[in-house]
Amino acid sequence: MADAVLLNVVLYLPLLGIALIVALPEGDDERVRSWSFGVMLAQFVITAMLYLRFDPNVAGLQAETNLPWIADWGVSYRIGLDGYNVLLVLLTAFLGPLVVAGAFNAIRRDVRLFYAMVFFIQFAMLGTFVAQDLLLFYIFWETMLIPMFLIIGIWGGERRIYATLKFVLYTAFGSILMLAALIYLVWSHYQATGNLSFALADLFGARLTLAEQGWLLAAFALSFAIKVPMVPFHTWLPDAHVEAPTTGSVILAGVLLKMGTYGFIKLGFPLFPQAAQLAMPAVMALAVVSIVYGACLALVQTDIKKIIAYSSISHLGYVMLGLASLDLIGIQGAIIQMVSHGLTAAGLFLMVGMIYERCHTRELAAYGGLAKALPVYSVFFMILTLAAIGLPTTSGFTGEFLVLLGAFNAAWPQHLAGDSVPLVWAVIAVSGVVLGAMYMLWFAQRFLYGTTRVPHGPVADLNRREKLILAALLVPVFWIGLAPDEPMRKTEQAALHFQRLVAGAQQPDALAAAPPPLAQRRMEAAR
Amino acid sequence: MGALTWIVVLPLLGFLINGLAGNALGKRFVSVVGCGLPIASFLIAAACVASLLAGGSKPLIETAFTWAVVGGKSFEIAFYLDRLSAVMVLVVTGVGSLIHIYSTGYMHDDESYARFFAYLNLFLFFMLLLVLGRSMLVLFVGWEGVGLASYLLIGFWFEDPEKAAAGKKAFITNRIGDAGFLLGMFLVFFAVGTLDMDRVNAAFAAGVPAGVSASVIGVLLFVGATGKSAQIPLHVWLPDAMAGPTPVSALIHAATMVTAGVYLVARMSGIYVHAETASQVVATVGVLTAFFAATVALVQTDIKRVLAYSTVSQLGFMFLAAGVGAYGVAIFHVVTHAFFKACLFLGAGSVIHAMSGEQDIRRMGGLARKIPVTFATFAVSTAAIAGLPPLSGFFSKDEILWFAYGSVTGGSPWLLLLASATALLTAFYMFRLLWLTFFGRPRMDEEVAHHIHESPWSMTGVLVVLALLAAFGGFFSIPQFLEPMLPLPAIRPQAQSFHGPLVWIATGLGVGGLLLAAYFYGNDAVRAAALRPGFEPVHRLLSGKYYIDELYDAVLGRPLAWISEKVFLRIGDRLLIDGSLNGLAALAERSAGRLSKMQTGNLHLYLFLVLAGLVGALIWSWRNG
Amino acid sequence: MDRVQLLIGLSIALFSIGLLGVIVRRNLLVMLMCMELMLNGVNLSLVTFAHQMGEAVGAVLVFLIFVVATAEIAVAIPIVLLLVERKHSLDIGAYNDLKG
Amino acid sequence: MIETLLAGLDELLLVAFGIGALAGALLMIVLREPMRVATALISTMVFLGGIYGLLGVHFIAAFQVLIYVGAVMVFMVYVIMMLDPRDPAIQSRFSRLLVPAVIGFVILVFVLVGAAWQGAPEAPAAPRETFGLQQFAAAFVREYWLHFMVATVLMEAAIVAAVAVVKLHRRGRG
Repeated sequence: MADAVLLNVVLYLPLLGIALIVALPEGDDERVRSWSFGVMLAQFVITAMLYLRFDPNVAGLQAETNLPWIADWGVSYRIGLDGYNVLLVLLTAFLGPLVVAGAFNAIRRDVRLFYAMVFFIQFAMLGTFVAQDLLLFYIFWETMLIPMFLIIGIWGGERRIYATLKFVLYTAFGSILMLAALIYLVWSHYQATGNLSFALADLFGARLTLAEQGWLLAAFALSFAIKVPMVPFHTWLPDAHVEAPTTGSVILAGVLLKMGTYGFIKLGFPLFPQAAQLAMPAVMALAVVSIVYGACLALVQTDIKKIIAYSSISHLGYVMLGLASLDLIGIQGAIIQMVSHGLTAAGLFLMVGMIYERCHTRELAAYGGLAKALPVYSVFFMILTLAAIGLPTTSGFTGEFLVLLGAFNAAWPQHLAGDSVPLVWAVIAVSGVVLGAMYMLWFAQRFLYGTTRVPHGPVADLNRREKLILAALLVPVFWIGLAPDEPMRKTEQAALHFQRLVAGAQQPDALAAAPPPLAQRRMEAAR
Repeated sequence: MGALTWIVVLPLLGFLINGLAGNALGKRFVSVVGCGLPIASFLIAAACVASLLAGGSKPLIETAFTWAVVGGKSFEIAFYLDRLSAVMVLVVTGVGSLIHIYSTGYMHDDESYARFFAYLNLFLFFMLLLVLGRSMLVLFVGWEGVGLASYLLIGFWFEDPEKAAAGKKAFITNRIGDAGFLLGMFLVFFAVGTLDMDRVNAAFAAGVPAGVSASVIGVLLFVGATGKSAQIPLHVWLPDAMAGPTPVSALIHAATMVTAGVYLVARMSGIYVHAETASQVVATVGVLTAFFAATVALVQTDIKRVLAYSTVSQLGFMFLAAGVGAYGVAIFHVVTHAFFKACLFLGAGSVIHAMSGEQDIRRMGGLARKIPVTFATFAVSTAAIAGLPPLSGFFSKDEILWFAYGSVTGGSPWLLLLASATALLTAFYMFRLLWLTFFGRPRMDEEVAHHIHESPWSMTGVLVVLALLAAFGGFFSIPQFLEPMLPLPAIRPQAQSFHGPLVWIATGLGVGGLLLAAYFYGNDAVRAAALRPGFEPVHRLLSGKYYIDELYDAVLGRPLAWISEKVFLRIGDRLLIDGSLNGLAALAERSAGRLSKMQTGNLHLYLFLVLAGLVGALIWSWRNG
Repeated sequence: MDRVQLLIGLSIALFSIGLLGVIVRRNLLVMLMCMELMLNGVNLSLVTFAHQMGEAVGAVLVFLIFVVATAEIAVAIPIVLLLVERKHSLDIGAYNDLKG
Repeated sequence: MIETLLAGLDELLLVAFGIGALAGALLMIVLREPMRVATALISTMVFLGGIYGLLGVHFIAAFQVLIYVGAVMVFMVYVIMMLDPRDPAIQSRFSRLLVPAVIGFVILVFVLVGAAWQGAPEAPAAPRETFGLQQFAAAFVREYWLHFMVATVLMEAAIVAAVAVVKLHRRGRG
């Protein structure tokens, strides 16, 4: 009960934060910054408490709040923590203070509005993660768009309008389809059982024909795939990243992209297990294509932010690969990889922001030899880079290793059974490790090594605030890298749940027992 | 924490102290921490080995913590000390400590002194993880970690783009191998359900598990080994890696890291004994690499590059031994090679130090009397690598030749022939190096010649110790020491009688190489110079290292960049995806433009349309009642 | 012809005349008043049905329509004032800013 | 006798009021001056109020007169007086769409009336007791309180909006 209250406090603290900074007098930017930071920090502390109190052995929801909301439609206000979201909630709350602190210097215009937007998006993201009701999830999901739109659109770079439009159109397009699918799902569940409910727990057992599942999964999956983003729905991401202010990029890479993969693991696949099973080879193929394609494109970019953006596509491909493996190790790895990418990509974008504040360009060719000019910066950058390409002892390794192990573990028996396609994908994915090293080291080499070239230089090395931000970021990077046991135990029940729902779904028998298509039932009802 | 853990952790402490606070602490403190902790590691390791032997060779196992538990399978961070890892850990910490001490002299005037020692300690930490890890996972952590340390140390002087590029090349090439290693590891995990190598070996001892093939695993793991140990086709990084400071070349690219591949094969011998094909691949690649690298070494003019190719060649020898089943012999050569090659590299460092940074042997000569200690130790080590008895190299190389010919598991005359030719070439190019560097007429500038001086005692002392080890190291009979866990293969019956002659052949090869080198390069290399015009194309091919770098660039590097840039970015992203989207957007805009003509702005018309619509709808609904 | 039919007919007539007025008259204020007439027509039908069925729903709706109508006129009048301020005309023909 | 006469009177009055309302509405279309149009509308409204009264829903009748005639139309009249509605710019009374609109109007009436006649519900045998203010109030408080509140909010928003628009108007002028 106390936990439930705490979770609500965590969720609504950002709104309180908005109220606080709006109440502050205009022009007092310093106070806006420090108060925002304080609220975010408080949020993180409470979330950390919740995380510590989270019992890894319980399979269902914890810290649950379940109140009727729109009772007539079966919509409830239901939030809670489970293995799927506990790490992501922690990640979101953890990045909050860092995001706020990272923008202390960069944002000089409309500071109050800016932090209000950061709080707003924090609220929406947390809400999306903790929502256990489909409609509630959808509302939070859509709400996220608004502050992101504003953050990029107001504080963004030169082509910000183009970038925001692309971002919003892409995501909104996916969302509309998801909304339609969601309503259809609830409706047909209601038709079949007479229980009108948007609660996820009820819908997991919804009985649908394979064709229905296929269409619904396609609608959900499109929405999520755009958010991930998976090739070929990815082109909004580099533009959005390049035009977004640092904070926007950090939130985007740190948490927002995880919405897509979270959607897949929490909703997309478990809601439509039979169709998901059949779709897995395609998902796997797309995931591997994303890995390779993102890496290849990262190799030829000349804009620092674009390199990291394309690397994100590649890294999130690993997450999808882990999910598609349907192997417990792979699923666990996918969850860890989500968190890991959140940390490293957020860190790299923060660091790009730091150098951009100093040198006012993101053109890679303008830089060189920063290791000499900015040694501390370079050390942090190198560590984060290496964490991103999955060097052992960092979180990236844990994620990639488990994902690849899981993918291989799932593919080899199929290979023995005569189907070598998954094995080929797994092997290509492993080779993605090489590509990752290529683009990241190529990047680091041109950026950090060679003759020293610092635009608008000489510039100061990192100050204390920046060092603290990055040092704080490295703590979980190494924590997950060195001792992933603790976080992985918290997610294990969820991974088992996912595996049981998706991999355990009966394929052919279920078909016979499934109810007839909706149209037919409606005709019968009409008679 | 147990003793094994301390062995590993101490260098890490050194890394943290020197890395975080080094610049503030002063060079003396950095030296004490940087050298003291590895030495402490060495002492603890020695004590552990002693207790291992006292305890009847029962392996010492120490579990540090559980890394992760997934689906009932647990990944543990555990350390494991048996005879094999005992040998490796002593070499790593022992030679490692010596090289640390040497570095205090060599790097004395470098502005990044603390950073250098931090990296060296970091390397040692990962190397110890590699050799002491019980699980393949820990081994892999060390495996990648030493790659990282090597990357950082090769690119230590990162202002020079060429050196940074060399570091990158090393890392990426290693990663290619690592991908193979990963796949092999996954397959092992699938087959056995654990990555603990003692358990894996035990499982394979009971027969190859269902569903996997030992040879596939063996080849995959060997792909990893080719990356780390610079075998064909992934050997390209090692010569470039000589861009790093010389002690680094000695420690990483000669004595320890590059032998990790050999260690891996020996460690996983439980798999390789079932994998005939894989073993053949190992032996073949090994002997080809040995021969190929030796030919390239013939014409190199950079003192460190000659040594680098010689390292590649010697590693080939080790794999040859491992490939024919003589794992103990391979490890034996690892050890002796660590001694003499470390000594050679450090000696080269001393030469470079004396020559004010000059590395080209064409501009050396006549150094023997000016830097006598360096010369003496260098000469001893050269003789050792050439295989002159009774120096250490003779013993290990002789055994390799013997098993390459005689082993029932893959030994053949062809292997012997190639290996012998390589041994001859090795002796030849090493003595060529010795001659050009230390004998003959000095060919350097006046100014350089004026500055030539013997290195400080911290460097020469280390050289002397290593030279002694290189001279007498052959008397530690490692194969016998390892026999209980890595039994040597039986000898083919028809080869039995050949052992005696082979000793003479091996000696003859070494002496022959020496004499040939003396003939061609004595008297200021006039004979070699005279020979050269007749072999111009061959010489160019060898100097160009068979143009393998260029080949890779043309076959892999450029196509990748081309596909990424031209196909994926231009056609995929910009044309297909964004193009179709922008096309859609443009279409919408155009049609919207046309539709907007309907908006006359006349309110009455709108309202009339409302009326018309209303009427229409009513009529329609009336009709369809 | 019974009473209900009569009243419904009247309500239809009022609504239609209102609509006709909105379409054909050019004076902004007259158009507004015609809209009021349409609302009145609807009100009448609601009251008639409520009366016939003997239920209060229709009346409640009528009441709410009163509120809406009042609100509408309260907002509309200032807007008209603003528009006239800008164009100096009540002729709806002057307001074709939305022309595409 | 007198009862039937009274009932007949009732019916007669209803028809008379209806004709009055219809006449007012038609006048609204044809009259040129906005003030006269307003007068016609007011008369229509009053007639409608009479019809409501005859139907027995007195409070609606009262509201009709109070709110529509008393508030809305007075407001309207004020504006007409304020704006000098004899706008010389208005050349013709009717838009160019007069003919098609009239045709549409005729069809609409035809269709609607036809629909109403065809689908008219069977009148209950005996019209139930007309509800009074009491039932109305009770229904309001018990069932429709939320709607009422929403309407209130709307009203409030409208007032705020009106004030805002006027303020804008002032600022624009000043």
